[in-house]
Amino acid sequence: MNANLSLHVPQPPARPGEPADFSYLKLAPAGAAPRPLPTASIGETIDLAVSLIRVIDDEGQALGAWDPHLETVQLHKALRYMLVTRAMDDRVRRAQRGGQVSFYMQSMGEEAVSVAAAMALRPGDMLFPTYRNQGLHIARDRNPIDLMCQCLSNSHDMCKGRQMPVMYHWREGNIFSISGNLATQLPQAVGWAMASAIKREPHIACAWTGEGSTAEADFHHALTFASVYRAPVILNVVNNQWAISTFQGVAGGEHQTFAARGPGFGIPGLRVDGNDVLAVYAVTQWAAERARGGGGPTLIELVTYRAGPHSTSDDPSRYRPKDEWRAFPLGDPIVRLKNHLIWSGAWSAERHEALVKEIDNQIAETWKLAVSYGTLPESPLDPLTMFDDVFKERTPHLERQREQFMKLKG
Amino acid sequence: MNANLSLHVPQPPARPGEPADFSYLKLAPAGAAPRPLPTASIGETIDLAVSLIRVIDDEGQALGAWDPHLETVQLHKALRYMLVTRAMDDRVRRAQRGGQVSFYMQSMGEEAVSVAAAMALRPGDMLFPTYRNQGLHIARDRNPIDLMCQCLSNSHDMCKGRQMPVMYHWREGNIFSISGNLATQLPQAVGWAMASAIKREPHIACAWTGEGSTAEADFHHALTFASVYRAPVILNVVNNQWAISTFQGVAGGEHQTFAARGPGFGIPGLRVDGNDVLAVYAVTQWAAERARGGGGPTLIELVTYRAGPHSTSDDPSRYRPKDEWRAFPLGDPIVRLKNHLIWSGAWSAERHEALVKEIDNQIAETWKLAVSYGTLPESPLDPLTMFDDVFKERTPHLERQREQFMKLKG
Amino acid sequence: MPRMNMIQALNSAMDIAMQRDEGVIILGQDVGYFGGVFRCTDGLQKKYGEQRVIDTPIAEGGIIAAAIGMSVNGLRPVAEIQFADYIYPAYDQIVSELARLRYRSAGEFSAPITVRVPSGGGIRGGQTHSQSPEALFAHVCGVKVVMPSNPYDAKGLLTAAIEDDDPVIFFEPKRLYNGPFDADPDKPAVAWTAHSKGEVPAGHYTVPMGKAEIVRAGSAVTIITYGTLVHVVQAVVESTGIDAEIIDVRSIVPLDVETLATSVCKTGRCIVAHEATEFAGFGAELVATVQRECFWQLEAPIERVAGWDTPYPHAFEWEYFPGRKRIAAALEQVMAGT
Amino acid sequence: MPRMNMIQALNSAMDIAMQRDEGVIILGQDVGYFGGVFRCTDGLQKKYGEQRVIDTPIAEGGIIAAAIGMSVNGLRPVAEIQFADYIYPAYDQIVSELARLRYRSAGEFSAPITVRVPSGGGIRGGQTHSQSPEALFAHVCGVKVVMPSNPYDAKGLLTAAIEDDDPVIFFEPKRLYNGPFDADPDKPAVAWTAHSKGEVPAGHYTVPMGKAEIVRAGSAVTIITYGTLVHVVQAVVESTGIDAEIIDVRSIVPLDVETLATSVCKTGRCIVAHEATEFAGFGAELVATVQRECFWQLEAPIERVAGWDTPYPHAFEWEYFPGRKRIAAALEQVMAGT
Ligand SMILES: Cc1ncc(C[n+]2csc(CCOP(=O)(O)OP(=O)(O)O)c2C)c(N)n1
Ligand SMILES: Cc1ncc(C[n+]2csc(CCOP(=O)(O)OP(=O)(O)O)c2C)c(N)n1
Ligand SMILES: [Mg+2]
Ligand SMILES: [Mg+2]
Repeated sequence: MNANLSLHVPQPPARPGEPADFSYLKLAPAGAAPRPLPTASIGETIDLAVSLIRVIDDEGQALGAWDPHLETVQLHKALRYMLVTRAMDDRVRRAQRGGQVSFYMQSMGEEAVSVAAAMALRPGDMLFPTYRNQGLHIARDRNPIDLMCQCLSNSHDMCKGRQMPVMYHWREGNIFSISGNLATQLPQAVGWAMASAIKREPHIACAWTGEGSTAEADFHHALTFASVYRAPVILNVVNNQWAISTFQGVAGGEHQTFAARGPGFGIPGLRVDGNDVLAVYAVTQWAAERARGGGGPTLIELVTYRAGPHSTSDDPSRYRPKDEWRAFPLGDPIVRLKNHLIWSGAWSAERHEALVKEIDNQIAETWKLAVSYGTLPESPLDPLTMFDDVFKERTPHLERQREQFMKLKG
Repeated sequence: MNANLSLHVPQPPARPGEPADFSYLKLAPAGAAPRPLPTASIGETIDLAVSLIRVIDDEGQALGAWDPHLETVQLHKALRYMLVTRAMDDRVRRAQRGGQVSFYMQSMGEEAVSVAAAMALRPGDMLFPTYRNQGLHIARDRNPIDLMCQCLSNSHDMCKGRQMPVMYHWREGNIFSISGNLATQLPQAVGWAMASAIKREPHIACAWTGEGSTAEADFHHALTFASVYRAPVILNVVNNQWAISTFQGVAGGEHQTFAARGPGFGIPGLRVDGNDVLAVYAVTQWAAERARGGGGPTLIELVTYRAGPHSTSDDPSRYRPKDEWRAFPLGDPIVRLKNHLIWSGAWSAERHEALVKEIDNQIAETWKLAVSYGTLPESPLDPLTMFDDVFKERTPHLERQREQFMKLKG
Repeated sequence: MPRMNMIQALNSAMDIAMQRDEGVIILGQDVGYFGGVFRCTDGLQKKYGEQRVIDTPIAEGGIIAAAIGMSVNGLRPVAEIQFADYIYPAYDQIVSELARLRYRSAGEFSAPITVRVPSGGGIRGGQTHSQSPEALFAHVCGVKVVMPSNPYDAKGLLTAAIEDDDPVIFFEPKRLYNGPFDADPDKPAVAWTAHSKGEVPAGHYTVPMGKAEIVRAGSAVTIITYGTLVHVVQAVVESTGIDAEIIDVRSIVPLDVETLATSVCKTGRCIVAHEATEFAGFGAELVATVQRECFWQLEAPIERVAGWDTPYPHAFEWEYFPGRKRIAAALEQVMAGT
Repeated sequence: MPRMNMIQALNSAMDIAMQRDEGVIILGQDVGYFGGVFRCTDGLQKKYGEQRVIDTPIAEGGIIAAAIGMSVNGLRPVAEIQFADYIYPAYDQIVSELARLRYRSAGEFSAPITVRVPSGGGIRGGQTHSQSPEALFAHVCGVKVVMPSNPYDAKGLLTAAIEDDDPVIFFEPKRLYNGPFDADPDKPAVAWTAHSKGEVPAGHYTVPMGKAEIVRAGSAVTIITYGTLVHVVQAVVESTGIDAEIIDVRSIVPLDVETLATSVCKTGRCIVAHEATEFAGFGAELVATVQRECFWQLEAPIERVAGWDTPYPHAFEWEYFPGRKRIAAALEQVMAGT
């Protein structure tokens, strides 16, 4: 027996019934973090892996070297994208209760992570999302109806009914197909970026994963390959504090930040306020410039909070305090941007209210149209297509099974 | 087209025909590295991940805070263990040419890595070796004949003829079974250590891997689980500069040390002169003390050089300069210890020569005895045992196959 | 006797195993405080503490590797893989390590681990929450593979698996967690309380691995199946009135060839049915074995009914599922002997 | 016509593919400067540069993942896994990603990758350098699986695989790299130069996937096999004088059922032989399919000859290998119809 030893088990700061507590979260004031050049050496970036890059402060002011000085029209756009994302999330989430869709995963509270990054990148850059990045599609101006129809498995479903809701893809918009298997997209993004370098094309790749999923092998492979070949890729870890029921400490966030994994591979790691549109935009821009200039990969940790349940199958009140989100010190990304715009004089509470209403209406209309193409329980899709796309051409074997199926259907 | 981009491909410093060049290898003078307490915070250890802990200098002097001040009898032991390991390696390697064994992997040039670590640990500590750690067995006083007989697949083969040479194990000596699949032992070692903590036992686990193998998923899992549960485990990366034909840069060693992977997980990383018995002993002792005290895991990078071919199937003259080892700035671990002993007055060239001869004779004798138990081409083992140990008891299915086999053999 | 659904039966097996043997520990994603996404480990952390019911990082390979190390250090881990579809990151540790450790060390080391794997479809999970990959483990020598079809067997087999000194991959057809399922998704759900196999002893017992069960005796044809399809096949047999013998394989490795062969040699006709995809699925092994054992008794080719060789499509779940229509059609064909 | 061994034939296929299509690139462990541990990529880095023949870290999962990303970006990667026994760390990327990308994206994305995998035993490689895991891929819908048995097919099939728009797992029986092998390890090695299939066109050609080859026509019995055993079976047939039809499957997915069925329906007897372990191996699928297609013509049970269901033991390689004795015994049994 050794009294010193016992298995150390990471603990969340609070469980249901206890008051929310974010004292574990290392913060930093807006504007405090220095901004090295995108060509900086790893050494010059090392502190950024453990500090927190923030631009918008609690009053809505934009501060410091990381302020990307976006034009107002850009900020209005970002606000709209985030609101559309949230409204769509809310609409489809509710439809799950009604049985029109089987399942849903919302991104509430994390909209800035996707929207600001997409805006900081170029259309030719390839995005490798996880299931909570619907904002990427929205910020690349995809009509939300496309996403809705996928969730509904209806006649306009881009996945032809084959995939669970939210497993979108968009070839034309350069957004990769989402996998149900966590983290697999990260090393694929690195491979995509390697090909870009081999072809000497200016496009870079950008991938996202949840902090919980960094424990998967793919995260390691992504860092290794990105480091070895200095691939033009941005790897984003969305640290929303939770992975289903387990706290980010169980993923390895207790003793070190996730951004800090980068420097261990010679890759800059930037820890950023994920609810701060300006900060997310700025770090993405920095990393993109670095990659495009031949400087290789960047690892970005986005500190945010999963405001909703993990999915419609989840009940977070079983494992965390009900009001945790309200106590989250980095707030709500939409409110943060709204406040910044109001502070800068380019927005008002009234205009905001009007915009919310406009978007709500628009989403309601879009949803109506989407539903008119069918819903999961009454899917108009032809099940015969289930035998397609296993291979480019159906093999004789699949042909036989298809015939068997047709015969049986009568 | 983007002229800035092209795939970065790490280059070894020299290829066949070119002069050896180790200028890439960041060195440090012996005695220079500070030694924080084993209870140190991660921050206090951070520099040790990129510097180089050395004790024995080029003149054989032991210097600095890391000197473990071993008794002479211990040093004599270490020297003997290393010499036995090398002599055995040489004997079995030669036997492969004669066809008595099918294959061999020597540890020449890396003997200190195994021998010093084993000596710094306690008998109850569990070792998870890779295939180049034969020194662990030797330093735990295993009779080399056991290892020889395994290589020979003879009647004394601990593996009953089932395994290729060098895939040893030793339950009684607390040395785990070696896997042909790289790096798998690392997270297993962490699991073993977790169990030790759960049972509140004072034993720790210690594992080894080559630097090339750190690219495997298992390395990541080991670091993650070790970090999350603060497992009492030591993870060793033997950076012998090569993984078959690929230089350590291809494994991710170009932009950062391997020890530096540790701090990214909140795990101390120590980079050590792997050819310096005293330094290896000292860092292992430090890490063991830390683990036993509840301080959790340590990652150790041992800088050494694979002096021989990867295996008997390999021909390194195809991919690296022939004389690279001779140019290796950290020398030969046996010569280093010999010089240190001579410097300290506890050894002489004559005694050394006599010892080498004694061991050579002893190994020759042992080999003779080993061969008398059979060799691979004339293995005395009963092939019927091939159906055993798939499961604890043979299943009816294996029973049937075994009968079929017997019938056919007649 | 208490009545349990399959979740409760599994929970009870683990509870009793932990009570009887301090070395039994549980690890997996969300298995601890939360009690598992299917709630199979509900309450166990509270009862046995965080040192024995361990929430892990999301790394299936790490979970199995850590479990191997733990078992080498004397523990008896029960690892949960959240969905069978997510077992592949652990495949190397299972195939190259878990399955091979005893052999390669000539019996000196072994890893008595149970890997619990919720599997199968019918829950609108789409292609990444519906797979039945048992064939991918059946082909791997060194691991046992079982799949219960009801709460009684689930508890008994899980207890046997945990107590077994060999590694066991334990597939749990999740569509059966809450009740038997006859392949009609529109009918009101049936509960295990209404089923005789929902009677589960509260205490310790085992169902031995390596034994198939004759679920229904019959003389006209043998239907060999396991998992969710056991219930679908029963429904088909009831509705057609054909006097079929239904065998629940239960144990894929080791396989109870004797029970299968005795039955088919008696009936002379055979259907093999499983939910997994057909091509090179475990059904092929069943067919190959049965044709060898009963060739001279067979009066018709053995038919397979299985998942189509496509991923499990979300919207066409019931067109994909090898349901009653397909089983009935195969039955008709085998009875006609064409 | 030039004469090549299998290594040269594979090298030639890659050389020509790289010449014809700038998008073809090679990646894997030791494939670049060194030219591969089996020397299959010898000289290609020198010829096509480091941007197209890439030495990778030792991470099979990373290699396949990177290749997927590359292929999505328009390249056509040929990835080498150093030994089949080391493909498992890449299993998740192959099963969940490579095989499923086209389906899940309804055809918008796909990954036309060829994964070259030296496989099989007979080279004293023990349990981790001898495996034949083709069944573990045959069961995975969405990847094609092939295994040539000679230099001509190797080059033609590899060219077809690289040009194919679907992912292909390409098994190379490494015992055949340097010459055909009739299972007598003590005989002096035979070279491909002495074999008609060692005649390999210097230029571009393909052998289509999905087509089996009748290696020897016969009427008494059909022996279905592939890989190394093709040659062993030929030797047995020659020595016994039985008029067997020998079929080299070549393409495991898609499978050429027609050729198999036509032959067995004609001969009425069948043996399936492969080097992989028997239980739930690909032989089971062959048996299940053939018994379905030729039931009424079969005059004896179909026999399987395969690796024992144990790991490949180092010292007992030739007792393990499904060699001439075992094939001859099965032949005798099938001919006797017992
Ligand atoms: C390989 C794999 N293992 C397990 C799961 C089940 N699963 C789905 S989401 C999830 C939690 C992921 O957490 P995180 O990465 O933090 O992302 P978040 O949901 O917070 O956005 C788990 C365990 C999966 N989808 N894939
Ligand atoms: C999973 C796996 N992939 C590939 C191999 C083949 N292989 C054996 S040793 C080796 C090189 C390992 O290099 P390193 O880790 O640096 O160890 P070293 O040989 O230098 O001691 C490779 C690629 C293997 N054994 N296992
Ligand atoms: Mg999360
Ligand atoms: Mg090495």
